[in-house]
Amino acid sequence: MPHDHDHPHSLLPSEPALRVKALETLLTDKGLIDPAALDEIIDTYENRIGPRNGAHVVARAWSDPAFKAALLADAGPVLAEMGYVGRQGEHMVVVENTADVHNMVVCTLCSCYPWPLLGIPPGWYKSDAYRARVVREPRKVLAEFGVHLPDETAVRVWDSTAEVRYLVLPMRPAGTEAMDEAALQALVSRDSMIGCGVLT
Amino acid sequence: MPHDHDHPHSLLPSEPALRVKALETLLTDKGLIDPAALDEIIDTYENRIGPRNGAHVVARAWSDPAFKAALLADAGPVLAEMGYVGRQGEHMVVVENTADVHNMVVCTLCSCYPWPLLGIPPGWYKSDAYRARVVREPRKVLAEFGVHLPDETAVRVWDSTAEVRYLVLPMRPAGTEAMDEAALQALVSRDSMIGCGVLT
Amino acid sequence: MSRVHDMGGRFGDGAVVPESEEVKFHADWHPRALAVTLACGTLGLWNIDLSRHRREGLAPTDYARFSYYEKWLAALADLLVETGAVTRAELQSGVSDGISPLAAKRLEAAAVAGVLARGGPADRVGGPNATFALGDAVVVRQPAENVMVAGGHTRLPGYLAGATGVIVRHHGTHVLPDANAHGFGEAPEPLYAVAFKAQSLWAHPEHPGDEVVADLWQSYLSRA
Amino acid sequence: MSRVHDMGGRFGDGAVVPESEEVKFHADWHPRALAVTLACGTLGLWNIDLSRHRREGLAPTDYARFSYYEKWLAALADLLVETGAVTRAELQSGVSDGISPLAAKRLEAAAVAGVLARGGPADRVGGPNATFALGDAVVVRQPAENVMVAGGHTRLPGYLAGATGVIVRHHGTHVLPDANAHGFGEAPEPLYAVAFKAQSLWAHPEHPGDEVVADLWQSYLSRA
Repeated sequence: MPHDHDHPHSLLPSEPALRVKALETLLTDKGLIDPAALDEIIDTYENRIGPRNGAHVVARAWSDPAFKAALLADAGPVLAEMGYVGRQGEHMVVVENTADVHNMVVCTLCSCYPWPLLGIPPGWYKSDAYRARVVREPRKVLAEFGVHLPDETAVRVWDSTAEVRYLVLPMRPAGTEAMDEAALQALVSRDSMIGCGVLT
Repeated sequence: MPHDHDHPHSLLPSEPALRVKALETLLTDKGLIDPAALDEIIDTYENRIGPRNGAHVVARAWSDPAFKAALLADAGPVLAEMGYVGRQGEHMVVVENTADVHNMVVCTLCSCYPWPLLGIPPGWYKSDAYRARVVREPRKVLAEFGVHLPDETAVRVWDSTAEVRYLVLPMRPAGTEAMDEAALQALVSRDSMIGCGVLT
Repeated sequence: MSRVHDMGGRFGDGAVVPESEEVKFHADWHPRALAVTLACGTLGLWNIDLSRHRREGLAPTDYARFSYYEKWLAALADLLVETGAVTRAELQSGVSDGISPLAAKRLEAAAVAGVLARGGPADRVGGPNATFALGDAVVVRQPAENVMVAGGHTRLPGYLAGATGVIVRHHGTHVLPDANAHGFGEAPEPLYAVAFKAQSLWAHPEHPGDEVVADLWQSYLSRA
Repeated sequence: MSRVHDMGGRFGDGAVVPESEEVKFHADWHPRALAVTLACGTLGLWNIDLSRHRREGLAPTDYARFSYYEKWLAALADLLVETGAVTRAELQSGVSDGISPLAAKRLEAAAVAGVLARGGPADRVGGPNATFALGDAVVVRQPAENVMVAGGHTRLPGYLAGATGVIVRHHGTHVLPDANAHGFGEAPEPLYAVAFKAQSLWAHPEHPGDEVVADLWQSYLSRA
C-alpha cells in the first residue's frame, strides 16, 4: 500500500469545501463533468428521491394484501412498476416486521442503502457508531431511537454486504384500520423503514 | 462506553504540551507528584537505561557459553545478577537467532517492550504501521530496515501480549572471533535485539 | 480485521444520534461532492468495487478522521490520477492541461435521470451452479481476506470469519467484488443471504433469538 | 476485532521508518508525559490492566489520531477523575482544591530508583493447574472477547481468534488481565507462549516456515 503522502488526494486543498471546488473546476475545465449535470443529480436527491417513495410502498402494502404478497415474494418487478428503481436499488428485498421478528438494516463495510426508496442515507446511518454497534448490540442502538422491543421479539440485522438493498416493512400501527393509503403514507417514518423506528 | 465528549480528558487543553503542563502543575499542587521525582524518572530513561544494557548482555552471551546457556534457559536470574531488571522487564525471555530461525518482537495491542534492557521503545516500535504489519508481513518490514533474510531462515514473530518481555539474541557477526566483550558490545545495535536488524 | 473500514462489532464508539428526515446534507459542499463523484463514476474508468476499495484503502488515520464525503473525495482524486483522467500536476495546480479525450463520455444533464434510474445491476447469467440450498449450514472463510490479492478488496466482514450460519436466501448470481475490484473480471458467483445466531458471533449477545444476516458469495462459504 | 487498538494484521498502514538509537523522545513534552504517568501509577489507584484498558477505550477516532504519549495523557486524566484523585472542575480550571489525602503516597525522588527496579511482577503462586504441556495443540477462543465483561479488556488479539497453535513455552501462572482490569481480582492462570503457523493466520503468508508466537492465558485456549 502506498503511504498516505503518496496518495494523490493529498495534493488537493485540505479544507473539504475548497477540495470539492478545486476538483469540480478542474474536471469541468477538462470537459469531464458538466456542472448542469451536477445540479440535476443534486436536485434529484434533494427534492425528488427520498423516504416518501418508501412510505408509498409501505402504505400500499398495508392496504393491498396482493401487492404485499408480491412485494415480499419478489420486490424487483413490483418496485419497477412503481418507478422506484435505479442506482443503489438495483436488487431490492423487502423484509417484514412482525411481533416475532424486528428487522434492521446496516452496511458495516461502507454505508449501502436503498437510495431509490429512501434517498440519501442519514448521517447516523453512515456513522462509525451505527456501523460498528448495530450488528452487536441492536437493542442498545434501538433504545437510542427511543425504541424498546418486547422480549418475545427477536432482532434480525441485515448487513448489506453485496449489491442487494433491504427495505423494512414496518408493522402497521393499531387503530389505523380506517385510514386510506394517503393517510397511512404520512405515518411511515424513514427510520421505521431502516428498522430503527417503530410506528405507533 | 461513554461518548468522547464525556471523557474527562477533553477538559484539558487540546495542545499536548499544554496538556501535560496543566496536569503536572495540578498534580504537584495537590501533592500527588513531586517534580523532582519526575526529573529522576526522566534522567533514568534518558541517560541510564538504554540499549547498551542489552548490548552488554548480548556481548557476554557471545563470549561466555555458560552464561549464554543460562540466559537462554532462564533469563530472569541471570539478568537480575547484572542489575538489568525492573519495570517492563519483570519476566524476561531471550530468544536466539540462528541460521534457521530469525526472531522479531512486537506488541500489537499496545507497545510492550523490555525497558530495563533497551530503554524507551523507538518511535517506529510504537507506530501503527509496525504493530499492524509485522505479524503479517515481517519480511516486508525487515526490508524497510534493509534486512533481507535467506529463504532457509524462518521468521518467528513474538507478540508481547502478556507481561513477558522478549529480547532477541542476534547472530554474532563473522570475523569477530578475536574481539573481546567490550568490542563486541559496540557492534550490537538496538534494532538487532528487537529482531529488526542483523549484524554484519 | 482486514482494514479499518471493517468495523462491524467494534467496541468503543459512542451513541447513535437520530436525525430529522429533512436533513439531506450537513454542509454546503456535500451535495457537490456527491454529484462530482457520481458524474465521474459514469465515465467508465472504474467499477463500484474498485471505488469502494480506494475508499477503504485510505490510510487508517485518514479513514478514521475523514467524514463520509471526505472519503469519497479522497478516493475520487486518487482514482482520477490512477486512471490517467487527470495528472498529479493538474490536481496540485488546479489548472487543466486541456480537454480530456474522455470528454465525449461526459454525463450530460439530460442523461442524468436515465443513468440514475438504470443504476448498475450486479446480477449476471452463467457462472458456477449454486451448491447450497435454503436451510444448509455453512462455515465462513477464515481469515476474512481476499484470497486472490494480498490486502485486496473483499465484502466479507471480519466479524463473520469462521462463523457457522444458515442459508436463508439465494439472490441469484452476482459479480464477485474480490475479483472485479482488481481487474480480474466479474467472476460472477451465486450469492446468498446467510443468517448467524448473535450467540455464535459475540461473547455477550443481547438476546438468544437475535440474528445477523449478511450477503455472502459462494466462494466465501463451505459446507458446515 | 474488539477495538481499534487491536490492529495486528491490519492492512493499509504505511512504511515502518527506522530511527537512530540516540532519539529518546520526539518532543519536549514527551519525557514529562512519561514521568507524570509513571509517578501517578505508583499511587496505587489503578493497576496496569486498567490503565491499558483506558488507553484502548479512547474513542476510536482519538485512538487513531493521538500520538503514543497523547493516549497516555488522555487515559491518565480519565483515570485520575474516575478514581477521585482529581475532580473534573480541577481538571478544567487547572486549579487545585487542596492537598490530596493521597499525598502521603506520593513518589519521592529518592524512591524512584527502587520503584523502577522493582517493577510490578505479574507471576503468582497458586491458581489452577496447567492443563497443557509443551507440544500440545490448542485452539484459541472465538470471538476474541472478554467473557466476563462486554467490551472488557482482553489481551487476546483478534487475529488469533479461532486459530490453532502449539504450546511452545509455559511461563508459570500470571495475573489475568481480563479480570484484573475490572475489579474482579487477579484471577491468576497458567500462561503459555503459543506458536501459530503464518499459513494458518493469513491468506497470503510470506513464507511457509514463518510463525507468530503470542502469550495466551489458559482460559483463552481449548484443546485442539
